Amino acid sequence: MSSFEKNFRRGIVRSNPTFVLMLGLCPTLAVSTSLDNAIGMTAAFVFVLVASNILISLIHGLVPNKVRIPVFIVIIATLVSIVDLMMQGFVPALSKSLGIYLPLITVNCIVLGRAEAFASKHGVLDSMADALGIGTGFGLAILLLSFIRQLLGTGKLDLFGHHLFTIPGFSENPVSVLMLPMGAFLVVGTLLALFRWMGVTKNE
Amino acid sequence: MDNKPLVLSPSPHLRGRNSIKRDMYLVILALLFPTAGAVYFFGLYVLLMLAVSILSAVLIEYGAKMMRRRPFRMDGSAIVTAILFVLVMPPRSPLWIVVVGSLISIAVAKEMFGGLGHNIFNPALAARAFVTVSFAGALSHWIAPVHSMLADGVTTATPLSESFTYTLSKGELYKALFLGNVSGSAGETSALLILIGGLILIAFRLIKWQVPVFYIGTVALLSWVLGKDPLFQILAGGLFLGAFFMAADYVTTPLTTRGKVIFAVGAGVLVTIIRIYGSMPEGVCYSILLMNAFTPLIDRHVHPRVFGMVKRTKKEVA
Amino acid sequence: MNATITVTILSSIGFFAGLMIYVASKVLPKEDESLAEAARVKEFLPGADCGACGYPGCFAYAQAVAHDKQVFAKTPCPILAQDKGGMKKLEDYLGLQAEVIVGKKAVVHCTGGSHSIVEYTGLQTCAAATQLASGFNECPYSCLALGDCVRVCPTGAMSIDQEHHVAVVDWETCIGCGLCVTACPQGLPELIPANTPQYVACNYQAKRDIPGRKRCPDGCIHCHICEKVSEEGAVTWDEKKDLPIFHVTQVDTAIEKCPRHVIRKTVAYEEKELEVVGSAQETG
Amino acid sequence: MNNLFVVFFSMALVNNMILAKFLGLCPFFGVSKKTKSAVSMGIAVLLVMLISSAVTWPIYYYILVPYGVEVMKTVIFILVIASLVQIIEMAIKRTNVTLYNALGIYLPLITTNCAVLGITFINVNQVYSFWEAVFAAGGAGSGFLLVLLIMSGIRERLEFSDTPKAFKGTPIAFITAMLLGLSFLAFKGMV
Amino acid sequence: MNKNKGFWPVIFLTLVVIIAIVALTLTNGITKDKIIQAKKQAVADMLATLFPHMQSFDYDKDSGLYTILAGGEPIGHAFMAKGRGYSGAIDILVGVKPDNKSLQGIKIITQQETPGLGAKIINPSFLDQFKGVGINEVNLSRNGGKIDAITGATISSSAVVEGVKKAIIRELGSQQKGGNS
Amino acid sequence: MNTHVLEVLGLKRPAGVHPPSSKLGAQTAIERAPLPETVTLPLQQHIGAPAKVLVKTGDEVKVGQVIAEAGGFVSAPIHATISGKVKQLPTVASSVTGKAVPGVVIESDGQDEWIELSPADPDKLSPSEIVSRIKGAGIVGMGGATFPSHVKLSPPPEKTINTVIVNGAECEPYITADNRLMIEHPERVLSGLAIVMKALSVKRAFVAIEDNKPQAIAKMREQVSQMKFPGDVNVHVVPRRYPMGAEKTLINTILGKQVPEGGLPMDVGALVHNVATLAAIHDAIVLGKPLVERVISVTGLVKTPKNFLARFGTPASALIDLCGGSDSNADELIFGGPMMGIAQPSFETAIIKGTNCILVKKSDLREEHDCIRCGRCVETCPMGLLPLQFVNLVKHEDYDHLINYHINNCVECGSCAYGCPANIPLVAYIKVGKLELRKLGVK
Ligand SMILES: Cc1cc2nc3c(=O)[nH]c(=O)nc-3n(C[C@H](O)[C@H](O)[C@H](O)COP(=O)(O)O)c2cc1C
Ligand SMILES: Cc1cc2nc3c(=O)[nH]c(=O)nc-3n(C[C@H](O)[C@H](O)[C@H](O)COP(=O)(O)O)c2cc1C
Ligand SMILES: Cc1cc2nc3c(=O)[nH]c(=O)nc-3n(C[C@H](O)[C@H](O)[C@H](O)COP(=O)(O)O)c2cc1C
Ligand SMILES: Cc1cc2nc3c(=O)[nH]c(=O)nc-3n(C[C@H](O)[C@H](O)[C@H](O)CO)c2cc1C
Ligand code: SF4
Ligand code: SF4
Ligand code: SF4
Ligand code: SF4
Ligand code: FES
Repeated sequence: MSSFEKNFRRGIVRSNPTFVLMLGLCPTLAVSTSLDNAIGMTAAFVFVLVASNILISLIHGLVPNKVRIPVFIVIIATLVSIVDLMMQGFVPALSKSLGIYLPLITVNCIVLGRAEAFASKHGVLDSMADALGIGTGFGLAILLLSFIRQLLGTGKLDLFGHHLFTIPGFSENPVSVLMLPMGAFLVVGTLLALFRWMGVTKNE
Repeated sequence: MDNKPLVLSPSPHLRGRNSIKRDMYLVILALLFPTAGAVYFFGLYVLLMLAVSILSAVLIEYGAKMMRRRPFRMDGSAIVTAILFVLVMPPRSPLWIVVVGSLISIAVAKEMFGGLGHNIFNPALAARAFVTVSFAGALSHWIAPVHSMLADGVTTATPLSESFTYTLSKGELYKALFLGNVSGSAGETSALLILIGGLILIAFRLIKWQVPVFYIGTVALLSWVLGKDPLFQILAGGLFLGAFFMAADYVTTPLTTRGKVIFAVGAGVLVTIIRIYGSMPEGVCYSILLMNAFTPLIDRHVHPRVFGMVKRTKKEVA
Repeated sequence: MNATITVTILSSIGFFAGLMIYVASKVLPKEDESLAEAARVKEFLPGADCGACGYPGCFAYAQAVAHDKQVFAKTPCPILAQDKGGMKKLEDYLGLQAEVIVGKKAVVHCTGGSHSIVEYTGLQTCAAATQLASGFNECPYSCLALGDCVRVCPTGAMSIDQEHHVAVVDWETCIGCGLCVTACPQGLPELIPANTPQYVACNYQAKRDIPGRKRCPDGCIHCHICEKVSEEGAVTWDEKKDLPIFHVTQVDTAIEKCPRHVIRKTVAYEEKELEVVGSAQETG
Repeated sequence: MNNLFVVFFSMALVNNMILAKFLGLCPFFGVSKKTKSAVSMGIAVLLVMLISSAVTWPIYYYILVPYGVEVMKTVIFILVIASLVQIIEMAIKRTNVTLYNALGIYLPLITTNCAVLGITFINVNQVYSFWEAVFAAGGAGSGFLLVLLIMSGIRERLEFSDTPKAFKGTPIAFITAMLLGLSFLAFKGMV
Repeated sequence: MNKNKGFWPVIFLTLVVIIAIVALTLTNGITKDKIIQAKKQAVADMLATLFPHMQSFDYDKDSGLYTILAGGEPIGHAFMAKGRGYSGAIDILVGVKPDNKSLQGIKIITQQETPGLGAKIINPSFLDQFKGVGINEVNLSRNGGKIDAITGATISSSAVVEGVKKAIIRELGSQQKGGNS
Repeated sequence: MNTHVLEVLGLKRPAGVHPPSSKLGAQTAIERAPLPETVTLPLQQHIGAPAKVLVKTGDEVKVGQVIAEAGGFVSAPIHATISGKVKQLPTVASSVTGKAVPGVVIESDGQDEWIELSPADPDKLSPSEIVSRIKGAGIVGMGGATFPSHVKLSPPPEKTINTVIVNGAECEPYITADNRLMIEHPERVLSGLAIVMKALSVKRAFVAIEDNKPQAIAKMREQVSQMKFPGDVNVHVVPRRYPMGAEKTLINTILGKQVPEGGLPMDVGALVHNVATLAAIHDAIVLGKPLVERVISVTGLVKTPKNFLARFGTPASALIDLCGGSDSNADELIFGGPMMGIAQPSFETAIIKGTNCILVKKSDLREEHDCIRCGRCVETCPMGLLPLQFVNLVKHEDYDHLINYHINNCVECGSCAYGCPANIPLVAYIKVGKLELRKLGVK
């Protein structure tokens, strides 16, 4: 396996940011109420992660230790702001429903964590692979969550305004608590246990 | 007599007659009173709810134990939870919601935490909170007591709801509230029957009298201070049921009597605040759940007075 | 024009932030170096926190080493000592050579021959059983096989032989940490030098209590034959326990002549000398 | 004065950072295993929130708004917070090692704690005055501390529980968070 | 030069910030108009749900009053209202007929009420009741008005009604006070 | 009565439990057991250093002859309890700790030949002479703890003892030995008390008896009024509640003072002695007899429960046979009462100085469940502890924290385990916890 592939794969299951590393939970849980949000968030997140990983792996040799964190975080914040502005301009509805969680990607532990732990120690290609892998892991997790929450929480499935699916009989009395924060905790907790039970991830 | 190997067991070699089963079946006995009241006031449908609740709770517990490869014991705790869950639900709750409630109470709030004795939150109340938030629409139908001699005096709204109005005199209203002739959750309306059940629990030393007294007392006092009718506040809603049966659950409340008093006072304050300032009409369920969350912290800091420690600490301070 | 002003003002915020960090790093006193060094040393350690080194945990050991490198030279971490590469790395880092000492391994001084005479129904741990009449076997010194030692063993070297009801040590995995020695309420495991070819699998401590010896069909009967048939000094007698002590010399005749066949061979018997590096620390 | 109290109360309980706003979840699940570290983390967050709010408010209203560059707020706020945290960490580390061990090791985590940047955004979005912003930060920080404390108490008790293997540790913490969130619904509508 | 020595870190950080700001300024330049337009479009879409024949609108910043135009003629006014619901603020758009005497209709912009209960305020069955109601008749039926509350969600229903009433007084009863939401 | 009201109101902690008292042999007079054919005497029958053996196999010994001398200050000599020949010096398991200890087996010659006794008039002895005679007689606490009595009677100079409490509570179910002793020999008990009061020049004493022993109370009252004590001696009736007889509880009940944690009764100016110990002190001084026998109840599932005066070293089986044998259901042999007594592995185990009761019973084994946090153990613990926390900590091998919960304050009374609905053997966990804590070197 090439190092690119290895670095890419790691983020999907073995170091899945949500289910294994338990990082970057806030946006994952907060916006996973609909598939639209999940997709929008993933796109923004992957862009920021990949771009910042590339930039940081390029310049890490130059960065003085003392201001390492501020420099990294300014770079990330700039990228986030760019995405934010773009979204506000071109997909305003999505931008509105992501709310403050979009600019908060800045402090998403995964982004800075990868910058610190990986990009600042590896070359450009490996960093990109790592970012893509982690991004995919993040995307899969948030999509899974939003799928479950939307389906059980509303009894139906919509995607960008198109109605996809309704569970007959269920949509009158869906488990609407799943759309609230507590619902996200319940789903994530149960999924975590389920993954461990199935042996996908390890017990503590 | 020498051939048989002797049993070597640790002391004490004498055990009392307490057992988990005995405790739980005594609680069930005490619960028979409010349960009978629920059936009398709200009809046989409540009996159906009870049957579904108990059956599903026991089956779910059995399933959970099998999945966890732990022995299943009919210790009665699931039955207590199931009965209490029905008693705090609207008397015409759909049966499927009752099943979901059992799932949440037994599977989530109890077994996921490790089963009897390990849960942090009161299973019955956790389930109630879950289903009322989730299926608020389906659970907002309250009915008037079917046997009410005073039914035309009160509306079908629950006493604490904003839309509750009555045409009775104050005294008659108190009487209706005390006997249970008002609408409300299945088992919460009759203060009298709950009191009888509660006294049974106290008589068998299953619960401490301090818990209901401080809980109800705090609500009365604080309501009075805040300008509400204290008698109405304690008789309306689920305060009695909560005080005698739920704030006194062993597993989810502090261990020591002093801790229990702190719990009761805290819950009393919370109920009053929620009722007066919050958007919920009733706060008993949430107040107990919140205090459940505080229980580990209370237990950490409130210990019994260790024999022989009184003087020591004083010396150490000096 | 306007853009220039904003850029200037905003970058001055950046400048100011940097300046503050700079000033802070200059004004504040220097941080303690030894902590950082200890953290670096710890990176080399296995991180098992087993305490075999005699310190409460790996970090405590690292602190001691950071303070005085000789600590490592004299008492190298016994777990690290099993790993040549890791050992080398830390030696290089510290720039010294650790002493090569014969390590220790645990043996259990019991054959499991004594039978249970009662129905023990207490807590299923050895410690609890000894709180009631030295356990439940006829021999009050015997292994209770409830596995307190197994539970503490960090490497899984200790296990219970279910057939004989006795704890047994796998020398390949035993790291000589001595945790089992402290854990056993009967005092059966003992750390012996890893090149000892044999040991006595009995702990019956009565002096000349021959009738008492009927309690176990396997145990040492204190007959001193092993001592007599072996060369001078190969077997010494522990007067307190009234049991033989074997040393590095191989005593084949004794093993053969022992009427109870209670002298057991170790791995070192076959391999003559086990090449082990490890701690010379006495534990327990 | 009354309003300040309402802002504080609302931020602490009704709109609790963790249970209602979904901010600061990583440290919430990461640092709530032991009460001692939970309290330290909570206090550290409270302090940083207070200082950041007090510093970012004037920057926003006296620099960003007058020059019409509100879009820069993400970059500038996080720069300020990151630098502040680093300075505080350095100061504690070098002056008081005991305090550092108790509190300082959590400081680097705070830079990436969404709750801190989140509260500065909330201050801006809610158009809070300076003192309101400070009280909001105090409320948010206290609410964070409170929930962290409760959670750590529960998790310490769960250590002794026969929790199913698959649920041990973080999964059961999530389930607990759900039930805690349900309980905190009690404060709904109280502002 | 050692990258960690001396004043260089400060300079470096400043440089990074300058680059960041320049990059952002450029992006802002590209997206600025787009964003303004998107915002305007959003408002227009929102207003169009109440006034299907709308062609354009005017906005008076001081009073917060939208004037809806079709063919240059005002076909109604609209303004925002805010109610305190069961679980937080409810933002409502209120449309009034050109004569300012009766409602064109209302629309819920944001709400966080309980799904299945309070959230029913977004259902047409509740909202349609407001169509054509005189501005003085906005009241729950139990208080003598024309609006029937949703059963089990009195708080949410009255939050909407009270919010609308307050906004009507603010905007139409005495139009001198400006405010926005 | 008054306290009962307070307890019901919850204003006073009703620590302790009320197990059924089952005093089967309460009306059976003390009977002298026939001499056993052999006796097995462990050389450690007391708390403290083991005694050092003085005899060899084959030696001829007489009753009362010292066969092992005290191994230190906190230790006591052991005397031959029958006359005959030393047959073996085996290792025996202590019936208290279970640890293997050296022992002496004596084969009876049937003669019961005593050494020459040296009686004395206590009024003529100085306090130090009294203490050294008590030491020489090998007297240890016979209430169960077997602490050498002479140590208790030699308080360090900075402590003053002003009250002696005679422990006749006998709070454990089944045991009737102290009760019979008080009924049949009140004069020996009170004479012993007078000697102790003289040795310590104490002017105040209480005879504590639980209210379920009206006969003993009457006898002791009568005897107190007959004897002329120089000080103030009172029979104090205490309510029946286990563990009333534990010295800390007793002192608290009578004097209203709590012995500080880790402290001794003398820290509150008190000395507690069991009635049997006092009777033995009387015998040692007035008759000059060393400690070779005691009153012991044999009870439970035996045909006729009885009280014997039996020599130490007598195997339990011999005494049980004298009671007509045990029931075929019986599968548990306990030395001591059912609450604190220790299960023995064999019917051949010999009785020692601290054995006040042989209880034969059917085991009551129950499956252990998880704790349901009912708080009963907390409520009943006389020492104000959190017993369930010990279980949690021991189960999770978190021994360091045990000390924060004051585990060493536990007297292992078993009240907690008695009432536990989850059938948790709390005392077993506590014992393991204390053991592990000792290993960690925490005192
Ligand atoms: C979990 C829960 C959620 C609720 N959500 C709402 C809500 O969103 N809107 C509302 O008006 N009432 C809600 N209620 C009901 C109110 O608390 C209150 O009972 C009701 O508004 C009283 O009005 P009624 O007279 O129509 O019953 C909720 C109750 C519960 C228990
Ligand atoms: C280590 C130890 C030292 C003791 N020292 C004294 C002492 O100096 N004086 C004394 O009067 N009692 C002393 N005692 C005896 C106790 O006060 C107590 O009588 C004895 O432990 C038996 O009491 P119990 O059966 O309630 O446990 C000591 C006990 C122990 C265990
Ligand atoms: C739980 C418990 C119960 C006790 N019950 C009695 C009892 O009923 N009678 C008694 O004489 N001693 C009892 N003791 C022993 C006393 O605490 C104390 O050791 C004894 O009275 C001291 O007297 P001694 O040294 O003469 O034996 C008990 C001890 C404990 C820990
Ligand atoms: C006095 C008493 C009160 C109880 N109260 C409740 C209760 O309020 N809710 C509940 O689910 N179970 C209750 N139980 C049953 C049991 O303790 C409960 O299911 C445990 O919380 C499950 O671990 C009670 C039991 C007793 C003995
Ligand atoms: S515990 Fe004993 S058997 Fe296990 S590694 Fe340590 S010394 Fe060896
Ligand atoms: S060696 Fe010791 S600890 Fe291990 S099982 Fe045997 S008795 Fe128990
Ligand atoms: S903890 Fe100890 S003192 Fe307390 S009741 Fe249990 S055995 Fe008795
Ligand atoms: S008595 Fe038993 S069940 Fe009750 S709290 Fe104590 S240990 Fe737990
Ligand atoms: S993403 Fe919010 S704290 Fe980590």
